[in-house]
Amino acid sequence: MKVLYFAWLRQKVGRGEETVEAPSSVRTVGDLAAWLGARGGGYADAFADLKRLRAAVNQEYGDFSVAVKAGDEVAFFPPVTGG
Amino acid sequence: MKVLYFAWLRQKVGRGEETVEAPSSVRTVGDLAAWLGARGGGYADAFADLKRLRAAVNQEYGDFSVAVKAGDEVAFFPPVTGG
Amino acid sequence: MIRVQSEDFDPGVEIGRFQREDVGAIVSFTGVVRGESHGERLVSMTLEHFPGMTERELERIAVEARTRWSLQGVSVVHRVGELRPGERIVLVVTAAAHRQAAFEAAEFLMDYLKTRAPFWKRELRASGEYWVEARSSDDEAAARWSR
Amino acid sequence: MIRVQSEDFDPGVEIGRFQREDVGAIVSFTGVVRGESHGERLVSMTLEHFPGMTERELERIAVEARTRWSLQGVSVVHRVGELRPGERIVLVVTAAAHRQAAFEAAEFLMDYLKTRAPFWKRELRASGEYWVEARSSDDEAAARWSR
Repeated sequence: MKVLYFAWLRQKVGRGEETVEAPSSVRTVGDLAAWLGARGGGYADAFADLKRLRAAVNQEYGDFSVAVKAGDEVAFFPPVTGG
Repeated sequence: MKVLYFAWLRQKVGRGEETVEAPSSVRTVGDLAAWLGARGGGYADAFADLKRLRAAVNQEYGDFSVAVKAGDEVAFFPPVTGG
Repeated sequence: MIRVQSEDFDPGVEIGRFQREDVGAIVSFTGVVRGESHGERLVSMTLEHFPGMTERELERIAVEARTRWSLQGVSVVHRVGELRPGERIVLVVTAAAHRQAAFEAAEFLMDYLKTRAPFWKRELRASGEYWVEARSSDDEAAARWSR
Repeated sequence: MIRVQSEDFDPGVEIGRFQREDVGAIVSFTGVVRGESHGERLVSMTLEHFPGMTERELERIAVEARTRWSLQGVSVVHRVGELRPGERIVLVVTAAAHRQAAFEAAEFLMDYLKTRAPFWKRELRASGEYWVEARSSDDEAAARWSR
């Protein structure tokens, strides 16, 4: 699946997007966040506090219990601050 | 004193302003309205229903109990409809 | 800045006056003459006012807004004379550090202007000339600010 | 009309699009970059967004406003990229037959935009770079519309 990072998550992870092959145990947004955080380094830093993060699956906001599957586009970002 | 008329009052009275010498019995805006209405014709028509009128003395809104004296400028008009 | 004039005005220019680094939020209200009234075609609308008192009342309304909200600027422009459907009739612009003050003050200014500023509208419709009647909904809108 | 762009916009032009005979009231909100943040001089502000999702969310917010109020038009323009103090950042314009709908819809659009549209602000201040934190007051402002 495709993973996107915005704002300080993008800076910590060091990239804006990537394609990942998640194991079959990654069934939700929360599973994906935990799996990415386990990579350590910038990922561990970016995903250290999930309460500070928001997510969107295929450009729809979703909480961390939302299911993800191969082919989905999952975005992680901090709470929005436009306007 | 100077009397001003606006909107349909002006049309009914037939003029926008005039200087009047009111008798000493005219002590309030209401007295003045009654005295003007007693002139008959367009004045009677303009002052027929005081509930439909508003007044200002020296460019300050005032109800019909407000005192008037020689030298004052008294305006009569319908409720405002700007904006 | 308060202006009563027969000439048209440019909302963009008036908004632009407040575009400064200490202003975060600018709200404008532009009133336009509608082409229909009481189910009839409106030919034109003529605005009469009370010169002198109009400006005083508008100034007073603007001062009242500035005492109620923290504002960086207030503009009110109101046209008088004969206007056609689609023409601009009134403009209120408020500038503040934050959006809530700018929004609330603009609504307040319009509500108070409608019930306090000595303007009178006469409509020329297909069936004749009519003075516009004051609306109780405008009084109610203004009354909510004194709660 | 929804636009996300790096170029500046002209509030007067956007307001002018809605100046029609069926529109009585046009409300605009213009957001401007302020020159101070957290007591420090702001050097610049950079806006990042989520291309595609941003437009979808803004469209959704506009549709929601049109279902809640009787509107003749809605425009939202939001800039992205690097902006300096005093520059315009966001514009919302609403057009309606009557002023209350136009005012309320414009406030609603701003409140929802602040909490739903995927934009992120990074400030360059004298002491360094900072991502702007979401404000609970914005969440509260948005929440009042679901009461």
